[in-house]
Amino acid sequence: MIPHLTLLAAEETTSLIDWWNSLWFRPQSSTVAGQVDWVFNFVMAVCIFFFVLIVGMLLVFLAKYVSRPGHKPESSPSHNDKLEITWSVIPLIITFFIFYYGFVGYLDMRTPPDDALEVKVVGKKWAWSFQYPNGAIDSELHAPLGQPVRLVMSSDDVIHSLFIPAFRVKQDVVPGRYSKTWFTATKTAPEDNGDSFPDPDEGGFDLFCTEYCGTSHSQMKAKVIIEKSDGDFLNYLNKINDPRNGGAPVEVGEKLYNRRGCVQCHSIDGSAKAGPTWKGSYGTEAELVTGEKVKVDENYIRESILNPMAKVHKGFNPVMPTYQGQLKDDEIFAIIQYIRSLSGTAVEDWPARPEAPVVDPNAPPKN
Amino acid sequence: MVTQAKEHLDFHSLGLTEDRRVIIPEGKSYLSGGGLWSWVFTLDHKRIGVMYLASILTFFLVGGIFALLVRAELYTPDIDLISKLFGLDAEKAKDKYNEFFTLHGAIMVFLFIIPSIPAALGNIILPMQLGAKDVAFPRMNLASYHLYVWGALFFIGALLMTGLDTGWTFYAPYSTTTVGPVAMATLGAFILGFSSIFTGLNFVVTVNTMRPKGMTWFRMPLFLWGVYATAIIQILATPVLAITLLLLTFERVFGLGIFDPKLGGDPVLYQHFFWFYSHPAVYIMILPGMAIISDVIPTFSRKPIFGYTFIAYSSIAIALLGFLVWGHHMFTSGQSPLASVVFSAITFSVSIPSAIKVFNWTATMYKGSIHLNTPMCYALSFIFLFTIGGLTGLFLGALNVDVHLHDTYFVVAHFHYVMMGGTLIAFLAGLHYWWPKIFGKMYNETWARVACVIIFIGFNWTFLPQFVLGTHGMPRRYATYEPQFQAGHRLSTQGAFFLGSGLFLAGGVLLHSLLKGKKAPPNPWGAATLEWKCCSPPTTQNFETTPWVGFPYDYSDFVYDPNEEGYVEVLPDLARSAKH
Amino acid sequence: MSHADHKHHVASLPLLWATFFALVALTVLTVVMGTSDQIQLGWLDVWVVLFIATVKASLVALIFMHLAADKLFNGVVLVSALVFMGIFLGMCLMDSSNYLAEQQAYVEGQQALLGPTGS
Amino acid sequence: MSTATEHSHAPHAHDEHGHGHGEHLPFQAHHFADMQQQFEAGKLGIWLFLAQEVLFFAGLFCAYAVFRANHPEVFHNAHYHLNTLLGAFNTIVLLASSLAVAWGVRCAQLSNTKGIIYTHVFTLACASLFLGIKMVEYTHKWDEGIFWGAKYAYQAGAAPGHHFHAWLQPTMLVTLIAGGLLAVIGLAKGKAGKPVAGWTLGAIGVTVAAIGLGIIIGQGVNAATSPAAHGAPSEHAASEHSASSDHAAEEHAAADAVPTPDQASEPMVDRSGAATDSVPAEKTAGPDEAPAMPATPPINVTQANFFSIYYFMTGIHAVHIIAGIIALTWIVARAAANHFNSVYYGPVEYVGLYWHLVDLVWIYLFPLLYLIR
Repeated sequence: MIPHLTLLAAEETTSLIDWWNSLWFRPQSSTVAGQVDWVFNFVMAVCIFFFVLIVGMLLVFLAKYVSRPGHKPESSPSHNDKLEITWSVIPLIITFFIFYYGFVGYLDMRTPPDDALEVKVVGKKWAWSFQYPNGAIDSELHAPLGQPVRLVMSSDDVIHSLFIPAFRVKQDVVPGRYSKTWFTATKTAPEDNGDSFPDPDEGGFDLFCTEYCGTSHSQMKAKVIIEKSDGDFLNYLNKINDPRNGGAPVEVGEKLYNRRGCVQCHSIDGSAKAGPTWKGSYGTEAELVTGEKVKVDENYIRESILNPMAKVHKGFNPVMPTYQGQLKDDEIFAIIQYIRSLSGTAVEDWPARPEAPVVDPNAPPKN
Repeated sequence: MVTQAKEHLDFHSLGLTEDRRVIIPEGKSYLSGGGLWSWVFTLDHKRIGVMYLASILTFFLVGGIFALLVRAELYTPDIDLISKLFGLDAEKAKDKYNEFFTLHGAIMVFLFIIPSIPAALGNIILPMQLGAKDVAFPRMNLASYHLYVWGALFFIGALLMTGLDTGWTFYAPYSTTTVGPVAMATLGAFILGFSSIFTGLNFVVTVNTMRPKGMTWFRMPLFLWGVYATAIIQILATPVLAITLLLLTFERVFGLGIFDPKLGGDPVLYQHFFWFYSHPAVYIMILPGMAIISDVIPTFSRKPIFGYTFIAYSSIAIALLGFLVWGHHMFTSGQSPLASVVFSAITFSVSIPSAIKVFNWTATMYKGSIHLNTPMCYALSFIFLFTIGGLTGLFLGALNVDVHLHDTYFVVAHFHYVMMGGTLIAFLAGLHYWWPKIFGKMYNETWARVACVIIFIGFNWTFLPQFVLGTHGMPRRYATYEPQFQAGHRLSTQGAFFLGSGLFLAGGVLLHSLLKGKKAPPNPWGAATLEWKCCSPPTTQNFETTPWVGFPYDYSDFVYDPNEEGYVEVLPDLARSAKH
Repeated sequence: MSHADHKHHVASLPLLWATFFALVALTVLTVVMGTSDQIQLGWLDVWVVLFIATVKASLVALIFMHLAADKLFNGVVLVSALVFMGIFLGMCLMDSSNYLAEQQAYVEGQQALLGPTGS
Repeated sequence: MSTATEHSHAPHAHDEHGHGHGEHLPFQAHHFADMQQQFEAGKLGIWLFLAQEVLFFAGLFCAYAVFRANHPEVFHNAHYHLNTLLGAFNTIVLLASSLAVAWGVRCAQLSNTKGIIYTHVFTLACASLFLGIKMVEYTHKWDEGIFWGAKYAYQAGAAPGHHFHAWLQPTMLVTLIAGGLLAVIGLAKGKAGKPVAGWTLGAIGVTVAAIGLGIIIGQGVNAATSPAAHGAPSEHAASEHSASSDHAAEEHAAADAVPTPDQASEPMVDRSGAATDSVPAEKTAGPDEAPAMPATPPINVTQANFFSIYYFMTGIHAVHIIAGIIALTWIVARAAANHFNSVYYGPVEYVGLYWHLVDLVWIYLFPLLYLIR
């Protein structure tokens, strides 16, 4: 296809094009970026031609025919259908080409390859979260170099838009539906070289929200880290998949409380929500709907997370979903430690680990 | 200053006596007499137009102040100016910033640009160009202005309540969930919509039924063609905005569930509804601007407009094609790829009529005698700026490039080049062109031209850097930004203040002329359209007798009379009879 | 200018009555179409019902509103409004039916996520 | 300047109505050359206004079309809540009013002032009849908890305890009595030689009274088509304004009467939290609180969406009818003042055209809302 060929030739032969591109763009870092820049430059050439033509004629006419003593307007035809049709048809043909190249590039942008790695993206005021096939969630987007990545995006509140300038990729994230986009990174982001002048994309490609979404719209951004090899990516996934990398159990528990929906029903300030408050609950006696009493301890909490219907607290409806298969043992442990901390009970550090989990990045998502 | 020649009146060389001059009798100015109520409830299209003019200029000032505040805040990457200015913490200051750009956009679009040329200049000039005494429905015309005032009051109310932070587009579901007086602002826009519809309706009926004998469709001045095309859009597109905003208001207040996904609604449908109006609205803004330029360029080139019929048809073509391209605002918004492709293809077809106009304007100057009066300076800068604005539209029409550029500063720069470099500059051209007719005073040419040059430089200074910011990925509506973008933002902010000073200067020159200006002759520029065939300022009835209708761009009968410091029409018997 | 220029089309009374009865008959027809268990046209039904409505609307426009005898331009105004309405409806329908699957997938996906309680 | 004088007018500065041709008509505006031009201008104006109305309604039809095309089963099930007979009756009422208005224009063209008045008063009666029947339809649904969007609270078999239709009976009595009284006063004024005041009051009286008549007919048809009347305990009609204990039974009967196969399967989600203006948006959420669980469960399109569209479409249509009533009354008053004749009858035609458009919209609304297969 013409754009690709020209692009290749340009890369080989001249640095003028590089200079020109650096004037306008961040370095092309995805497979579609070259196409976008090619169409941009093609349109730019058309624009410069017409702009110079129009403004040039304007200036020439101005110089030649500006009114001055002794100068008179000369007669000339006030219409010329052939000329008019010419300057209607030629731009029409040119715009057809622009449309065609834009259209072809767009089809590529909207059609992810079948073997793409799927990452779920959730936008919420005002942060992004990325969920990998193994269920791990991070606030940065990591992807392996040269591997197609498909983003399946949804929003919890208003419309957001995911934009990675270096990849020339953008898609609105509309609440109430999935939006999809994809990219294949061809470069890793430049390292932070420590100089005072901020380069774009240093230490990870910029990812912006480009659909206005309220107060901190301008801070709803993330970094895209491209891992050099599949191995690096695997290591990353393993790292974030292990809750222990999040810090002390209490901190991890607090994050989980906010991220995994506990906050919807359980308060941490003693107030009543759909479920019992966590504040000061640890170690107390709870009365169940059956009338029997049970001590709120590690075992009771664990059972309530995995099988909420077994022992329902009196005064509350049995509405809690089970988290069986959705929370790892370490995560449940972390939540328990967090609940303990809310009751002033001493918290424990991570227990000794039996074996490290191994995760295949291409494994199907668990949920 | 450019030395300029006027075609001096030399009756003897024409072999004529002075009796052949068309004398325009002086009459009682429409401006004089009557108290406040005679203005508020006037049925005179010119008084209504002048009231519109005063209102829109006031709102331009308000919107401009918000623009400068926004630009000043963006001088540095952090949200510091607004926090310091209003003593707010960072979160509150960002909210404030969001309110500022919302008010800038909403006020400029709904209260300034849309009514600027049609409702203010159009109201004054359109009946006079038709040789008519008034528009077809003077009472409806007055109602249109009163509705405008009511709509504006709602907007101002929303402004005083603070917290309107949706952007001028009111996208659901943000607008249905945010705090702040959204319902008040949308109702204001709803009312303004009907004001716009009434104006458009009046213009179509006036042009259709009240053309004088001799003025066939293709002997109409191009300003009328442009305003007519605009009026078609106003009638057919604005009601869709009205129903959209009504639905949005009900969605917000009663929870209808048409647009809000939490209730089963569809936010993309809102965008379809909104842009079905708001894209044609772009042409409501630019078409009358093009129309003014089509009248100004031939007058100051002393040449008939080149390709009259092409320009006339291109206005109608733009108006009709403009209805088919709204989806190009939604290439990345979750619209289906099929719809995007269709809309992209049609979008390019709209660029052709615009290109035709630009080529024709340029060709009109060929072999002319170009008088660089202020309106012509604005017209030339219009061609320059609108060409940039129009050409950058090609980038945004190309599907894959638009995906990269959508919602970045490239778009901001593009539409400011079209809206401000196009419509505002054309509005200023028209204002300077008709100012002597409307108020009967001449302004200071030198200072008006200086203001024009400052505006031209300031404009490019402000918005050229934004193209580069956009291609580098600077998203719009950002209160804070990455330090890498600061260089561009700095330039842009400096330019904005330079531009602002130019606009203040232009305003000052015009206001000064009202107090100290020389009395204007009936026809200071030698234009051949009918509005110049009554005295300056006109009488309430406009014309003592219905003027003779000739081709609106035939300047051969207009010669400069140094005594009048303006042009007079000379009617040689032979020439006149030969024309029939 | 004399009164001869002011000639207006005056609709004849039998024509008005005939139109009215035709409209009532069509209304009865459409109600029968829409409620009868004998007549089931499946997907065609909505189009038949809309066709009948359009016939009725045309009768009202042409005869009651005098479009048949009126200036062409007034008819052009009405028809162009309908054409733009058609474009508006057509594009919105085409687009929304294309992304319907993404909406349904989301609803199903989210319900599955909440699934365990069986809500 | 021979041609210039040919179409120049007499100097208007001296005489506002001074025109080249000797027609001095009381209703000719000064800026029009003649009555013909004025009539053409007005007519084009009203047609453009109607074009505007078409696109105003286009938004609603578009919302309708999108929701119906994508969720046909929801719309099909929802339409069982509507009473087809009442809709059809209203269609015919509007068609009759359209005939009357067209007839009225004919009368005006023939300078038949009495004809204008009679046809327009009949039209007013039809308009109010329509609104009265609509009131019965609305209140009946509200009593079942069928509201729009977020407020939708219908549950088959349940009696949510609304008593909106308790207001119908008093409204009927008040409108009938007040309307009758106004009509009698109007008659007296007319007899006393004040035709304008007389006919205006009379027209308003007829308009008000026809609302009551509409309520009677609406309730009658409702009772006739409701299964409560066929066999079930027949206190239905009698219990309209009785003690609230009757309501539970009646609403139960009414609810059962509606064949809604999907009721059980329709998810009943608490929508009250979604009513928006009262809920402040979250303005402070730390970037760390990245969500994995949706804050609230997603809601698919349900009958609530159908009724949002139903109420909005019929509501906007009703607003147009009310505007039409005002315009028609204005025509009656002006006709009574003997303003209209074969030379000047523009306003009659313009209001007539507007009224036909209101009818046109209903011609589409009726099958689209009431006859969904």
